[in-house]
Amino acid sequence: MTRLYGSRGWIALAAFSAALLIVVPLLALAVPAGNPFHLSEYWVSLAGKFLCYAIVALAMDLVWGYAGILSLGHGLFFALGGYAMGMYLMRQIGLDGVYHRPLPDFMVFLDWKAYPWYWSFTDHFLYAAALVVLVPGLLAFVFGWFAFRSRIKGVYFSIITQALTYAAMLLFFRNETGFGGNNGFTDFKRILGFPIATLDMRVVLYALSAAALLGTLLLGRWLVTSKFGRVLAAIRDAEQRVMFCGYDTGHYKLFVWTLSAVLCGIAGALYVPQVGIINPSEMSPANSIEVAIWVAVGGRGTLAGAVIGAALVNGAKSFFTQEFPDIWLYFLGLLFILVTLFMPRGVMGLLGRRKAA
Amino acid sequence: MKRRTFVKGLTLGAATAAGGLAAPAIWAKSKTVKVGVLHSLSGTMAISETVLKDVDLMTFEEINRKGGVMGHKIEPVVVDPASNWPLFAEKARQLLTVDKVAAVFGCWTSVSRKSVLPVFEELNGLLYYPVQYEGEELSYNVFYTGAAPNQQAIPAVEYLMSEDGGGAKRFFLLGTDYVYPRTTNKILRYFLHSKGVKDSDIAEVYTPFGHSDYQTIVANIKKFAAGGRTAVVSTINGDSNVPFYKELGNQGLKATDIPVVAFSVGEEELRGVDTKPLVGQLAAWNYFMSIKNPVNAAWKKEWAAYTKRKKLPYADKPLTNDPMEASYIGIHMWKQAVEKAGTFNVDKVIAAMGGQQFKAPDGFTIEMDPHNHHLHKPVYVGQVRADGQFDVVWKTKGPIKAQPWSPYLPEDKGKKDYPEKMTKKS
Amino acid sequence: MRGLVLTLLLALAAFAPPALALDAGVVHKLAFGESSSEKIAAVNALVESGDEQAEPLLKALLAGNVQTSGERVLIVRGDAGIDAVTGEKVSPLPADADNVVLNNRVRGVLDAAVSALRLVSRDRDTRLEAARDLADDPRAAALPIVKKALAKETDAEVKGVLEIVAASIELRAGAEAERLAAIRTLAGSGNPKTETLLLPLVAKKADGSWAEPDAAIRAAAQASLADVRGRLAWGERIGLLFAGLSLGSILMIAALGLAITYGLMGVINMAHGELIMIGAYATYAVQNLFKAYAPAAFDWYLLAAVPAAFLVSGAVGMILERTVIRWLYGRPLETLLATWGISLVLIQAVRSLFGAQNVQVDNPSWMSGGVQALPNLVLPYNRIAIIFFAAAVVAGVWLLLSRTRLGLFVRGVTQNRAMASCVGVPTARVDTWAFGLGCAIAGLAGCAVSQVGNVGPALGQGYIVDSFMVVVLGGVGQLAGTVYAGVGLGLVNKLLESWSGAVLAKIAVLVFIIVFIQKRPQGLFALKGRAVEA
Amino acid sequence: MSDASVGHLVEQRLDATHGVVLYLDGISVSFDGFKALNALSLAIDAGELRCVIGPNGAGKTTMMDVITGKTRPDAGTAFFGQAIDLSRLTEAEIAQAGIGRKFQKPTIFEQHSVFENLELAMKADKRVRSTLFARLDSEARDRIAAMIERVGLAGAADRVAGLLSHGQKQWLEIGMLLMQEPRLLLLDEPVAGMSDHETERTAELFLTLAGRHSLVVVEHDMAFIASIARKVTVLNEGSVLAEGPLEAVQNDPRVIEVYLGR
Repeated sequence: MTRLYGSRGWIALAAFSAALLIVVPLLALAVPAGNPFHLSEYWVSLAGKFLCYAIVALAMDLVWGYAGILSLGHGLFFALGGYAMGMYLMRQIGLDGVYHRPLPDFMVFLDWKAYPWYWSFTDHFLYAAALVVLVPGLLAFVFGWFAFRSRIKGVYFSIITQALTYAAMLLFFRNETGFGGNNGFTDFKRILGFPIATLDMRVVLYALSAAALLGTLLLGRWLVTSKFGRVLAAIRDAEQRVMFCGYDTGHYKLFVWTLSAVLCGIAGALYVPQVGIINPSEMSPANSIEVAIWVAVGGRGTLAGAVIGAALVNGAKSFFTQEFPDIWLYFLGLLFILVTLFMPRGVMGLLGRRKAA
Repeated sequence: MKRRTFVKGLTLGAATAAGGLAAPAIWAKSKTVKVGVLHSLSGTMAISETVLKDVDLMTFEEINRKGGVMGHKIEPVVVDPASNWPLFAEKARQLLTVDKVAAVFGCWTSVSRKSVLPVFEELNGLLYYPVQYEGEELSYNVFYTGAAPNQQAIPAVEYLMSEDGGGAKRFFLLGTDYVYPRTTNKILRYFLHSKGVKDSDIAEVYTPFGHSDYQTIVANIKKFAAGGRTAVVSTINGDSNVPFYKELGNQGLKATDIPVVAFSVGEEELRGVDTKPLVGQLAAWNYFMSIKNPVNAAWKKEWAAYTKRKKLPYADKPLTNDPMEASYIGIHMWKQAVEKAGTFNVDKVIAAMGGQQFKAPDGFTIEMDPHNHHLHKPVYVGQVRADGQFDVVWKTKGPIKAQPWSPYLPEDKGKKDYPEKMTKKS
Repeated sequence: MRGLVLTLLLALAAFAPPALALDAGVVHKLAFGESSSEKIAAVNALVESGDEQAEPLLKALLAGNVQTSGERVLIVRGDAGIDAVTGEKVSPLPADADNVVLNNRVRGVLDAAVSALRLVSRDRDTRLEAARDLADDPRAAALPIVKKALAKETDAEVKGVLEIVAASIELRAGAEAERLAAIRTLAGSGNPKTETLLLPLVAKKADGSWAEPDAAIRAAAQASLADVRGRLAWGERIGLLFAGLSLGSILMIAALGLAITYGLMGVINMAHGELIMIGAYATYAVQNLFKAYAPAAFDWYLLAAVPAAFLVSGAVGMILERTVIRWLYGRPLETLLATWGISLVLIQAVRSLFGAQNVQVDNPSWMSGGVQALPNLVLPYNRIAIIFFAAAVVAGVWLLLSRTRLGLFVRGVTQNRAMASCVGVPTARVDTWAFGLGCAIAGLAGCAVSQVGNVGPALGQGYIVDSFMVVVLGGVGQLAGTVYAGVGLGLVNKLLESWSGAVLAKIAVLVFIIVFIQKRPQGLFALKGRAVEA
Repeated sequence: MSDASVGHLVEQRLDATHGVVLYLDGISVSFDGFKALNALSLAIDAGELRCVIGPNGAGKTTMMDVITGKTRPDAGTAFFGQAIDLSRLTEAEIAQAGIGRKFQKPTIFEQHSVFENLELAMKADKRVRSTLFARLDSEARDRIAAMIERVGLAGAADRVAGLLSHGQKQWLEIGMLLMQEPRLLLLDEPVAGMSDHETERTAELFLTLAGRHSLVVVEHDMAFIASIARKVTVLNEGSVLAEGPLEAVQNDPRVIEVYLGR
């Protein structure tokens, strides 16, 4: 039971990794444009975007599927990671902004003369990278510390996470907050000195996202197959009993909650350079609810399901918004309704692969 | 197991591609050209943008009826970026790389434009942006057919200060908290300073998106107005206007005491408002539906007919407004430019755009500036009528040149009046 | 400008002039004049002429009922017109008839002219209104006519206002005694404008010397200013309270339905906002029916709209319960996902049916405008109406749940489903009805918000988060809690907004909710004890 | 995550020298006015097997809630041994200190296998970090296997616990308690829903446990009580009504009044 996967699992995973890390880059770089097998930048960046979403879905599955904590605020941690990376990318624009000033354009237009304190050092990549992990992590830790200590459970917890992300969204909408207000950050020029808008850079970012996804998948798998994972599942099913067994359930929840937030932050950081914009609408409650829906569609408590769900829902979205721009919401809405009604265990349930936790 | 995940993702991708390519088989008919329409049909911005999508389609139809562009039939590719800014970027990239459209007509909010801008510059695409905006931007790949601040805000405030406008001495700048109101109000503040208005006589207030409770703010306006002849300059974003105006009316603020001039309120925005209490309130645009001239009459007729034919939801009350006119102009100027350049090649078309002229519904033959990618437009100040239309109470002599870089802003000093062509990657 | 008008009025009030036909030239200038000044001159000329024909023409102008056809100037009534010069009837209106457009300046002058005329009107309310208009903008020239009116005035309130007007005029010109008297009178005023009248008297010049040399007057002004400010402050405080109450009642009524579907039945109904929206659209539909078939009764369309909204949303709710929700009982988080899907579908459905634009919902005339509670405080009728409506709905729901059989069943089923079904309660049907009820109440909320906000497909999205906050804060399953939480949040929000601005206020409120839930994880009105953990 | 460790420190300090393992003094608890416990005082000796009976609502379960930290008393003190003030510890710490509890309704981890249920309950360092890297050594496996035997679930080790019969669930839960190696076991209606045979075996088990552990058994099944009882405490309206040997209690008029008078 301590093995991560059975042999078939390993084979599948290997094939999956190969597809992600070798086939796609090859199709994109080696195969000449015009060739039907060539993957254009559009597809690469689209796939990259999906991978980031998949990471968020995994993070969500850890807290919801295993620990039974439904967060309606994961979009916040995702966005925070994105903003941390965005700050670095803004710094990288240097003097190439519209106003050719050392400050980002939005600060120039707010008549700010210098960077506010919380922007300091963000021009160092490593510091920014640290922020990507620390900011969502710390926020989640503090929030979770109080929430779990006062035994907030179930829907109450969900609702206050929603309140949290909603409040953060309003805060970031304010221009005075110093994160570009409604527009957020955009028009990035380069990362680590390399121009950002090139096919090569896209493939690199894509590959990083793929690696991150695989890493998250293995980490998650390791967690849920460990005793820790079994305790989590036990908390989900009978928290009282776990307490009377001598486990401080609060600490377990706090740990997985914080970890999940950090994963979201990393996903956000990979997401921003690929889509080229980060702004407060990422924090809107609706986005966070969608994350939950990805997981539900794929199948809760099965890490693979989260990945499937994210790919499926977002794939459907991209497809419908172009094929049926006027009525695509019907399809999406019905998808959610039907899945919850007829596939309570999501796609994985259909595939009959759901192990008991 | 996981393999399937990805296969799923990719098959969907493939499907999308197929969809893109297959869509009314372009390769079969040779004499067609694809153009993109990039307006939100769902989400918060659908309220404003859906109608632009329809007016675009109508214009394409009209052009096709008259033989298309250089004999090419226009084939619109409509996508829904769903008021989701990253999705705007994704869709723009798709239109340019997958559908290979010759030009894109779209965007409303500044943030959506900012989000697609890098894509258009990277792939050297061509975007026509039909909405009045804050300026402070001038991209080689974009043509701005809406008003720059000096084509809307400044003339309107000058009017308010004039004797006819009520000789306002104090100004309450009220807006939704995003870049357009912020920049506009900033420019206005400098402008008012230049007219000798003191900061103590200027109030600047912002509300969040979708703000719907204006009780406190209207009360504050009253208080502020006690200090002397006051005018309110509203840059409130579309959806919040109804509650604001209802509150104004109900708290008994009359246009004769405290005139409100709005830059984002047109015929469409008033569609949802009971306008009786608003009679006399002001709006500044480059076009009003009520303008009387043959071109406008014909255009309005065409639109009404189109909405009927397509059974559009608003067919019973077909309205035209400024951004619709701007879209209409943009499409026609693109057609003319293509025909002048004799090709759909973006660089050649851009070169040919400068100096294009078009007899517009606003009653003037307006011209695309030879350099700065903006139109020369007339400015009208309209007064709300009980039926939700506007009476023009003031207008400029003729079209005025756009100043994307405001002469009033210190940071714009020394800005060139033509796009600094970005370093295109080979 | 107005000054001139008024002096002329004074003249005409002094000696009744013989009636003569309107001067065609003047009327022509009034209608076709190039500049505003020209038109204003014409207005004055008309007043000067003292012709009783002047008043109807001026009033028609203000109301925008004057049109021109060729050289003729017509006062329009319905589809007929009267030639302003000859007075002959023209019917039907000529095709080329075109409105006479006035800008705000000319309208202002017209206002003053007409209100001055109204100052000597027979109707008391007209006089009061006219007096108030003058109080907003007192001109020296008006003094004589005001004095005249004062002499004749019998009504106390009108008299009071006129005295203020007179005082504020005498304040500027006049001997010390008069000015002191004036200042004292002004102390009684609650008009925001008086503050600005008095301020200059206590202001210092740039060189630090007093603008007002006379110390006595300065002192008096100080005192009066204090009084006036005190009175204004009250207006503001009350206004703030009212605003909070109004917002609170809206939050409360929006959340009430959710308190049933979610609070009692445990369905995390993400489509709640859309049911509010449906209620609003139902109101819109009813309104249009009235416009089309019973324009006379338009003012009372809400009487029909309320039940309509109630039934439509309720029906939709029951259908949803039958088709979707009932399969998800006991799985609250699943209901969240399904209802989210439902909300997407509903939004798109409305968009396809009514279009993406907002639709226009008019307030009935008795609901537009407001009551002048204090000189600087107007309470809008529609908000007052909503407060009462909300209260009524709460009372109704309470009665329904506590007094009726359905209510009994609902409480029974929600407390112990198994037991309830054992004692023969038709749980399935009760669920349907209860859910329908919750949705129907959402419909009522929609009907209410259609009177203050805009009605569009996205309407619901604006309320869903707030509604959940209210229900959770109030304590799930506690209708009373929902009421207190709703009103409480409204008040807190408004109080904060008055000094921190809208955005920060909202943020503060959300943070407050988060912190509060830490202290009282079960909300305001929690059931303590063994039941909770079970 | 420090305070999770308190449990362990506490455990070394557990000092039952005076022979008293649990000491409740003047405990009062009330829910919205209703007094669930009213100045309840009770002492359990080391190794004692105490039966607690009483009509519904007498406060039996609330008493257990207080002892296990689920409910905080409004007044009174609860001591585990001489040194450990239960009112200052969390549920987890109390469990760590050596008090195990079995619920009225059997609560086990339905989604987990029998083996996993026992594994999770087994005495170990239960802090997050150590759980993350926890590995089962053979010795531990043997102990689990032995326990599976002992609670009569041989062969069901990999069965999903949710599929067990009611009686089996009761046994599994008892097994989980024993894996915690507690000093004091609180058992709320342990034989409810058990067959007579199972009940007998439970009685035997309890008798063997008594001595090494202290047991507090709450039951309605008088036959079962009779089969195990040495000392019986009768609760009524939140306080001790009578205490002593079964027959003495049974003949106590007040007890009879409480039971028969209603």
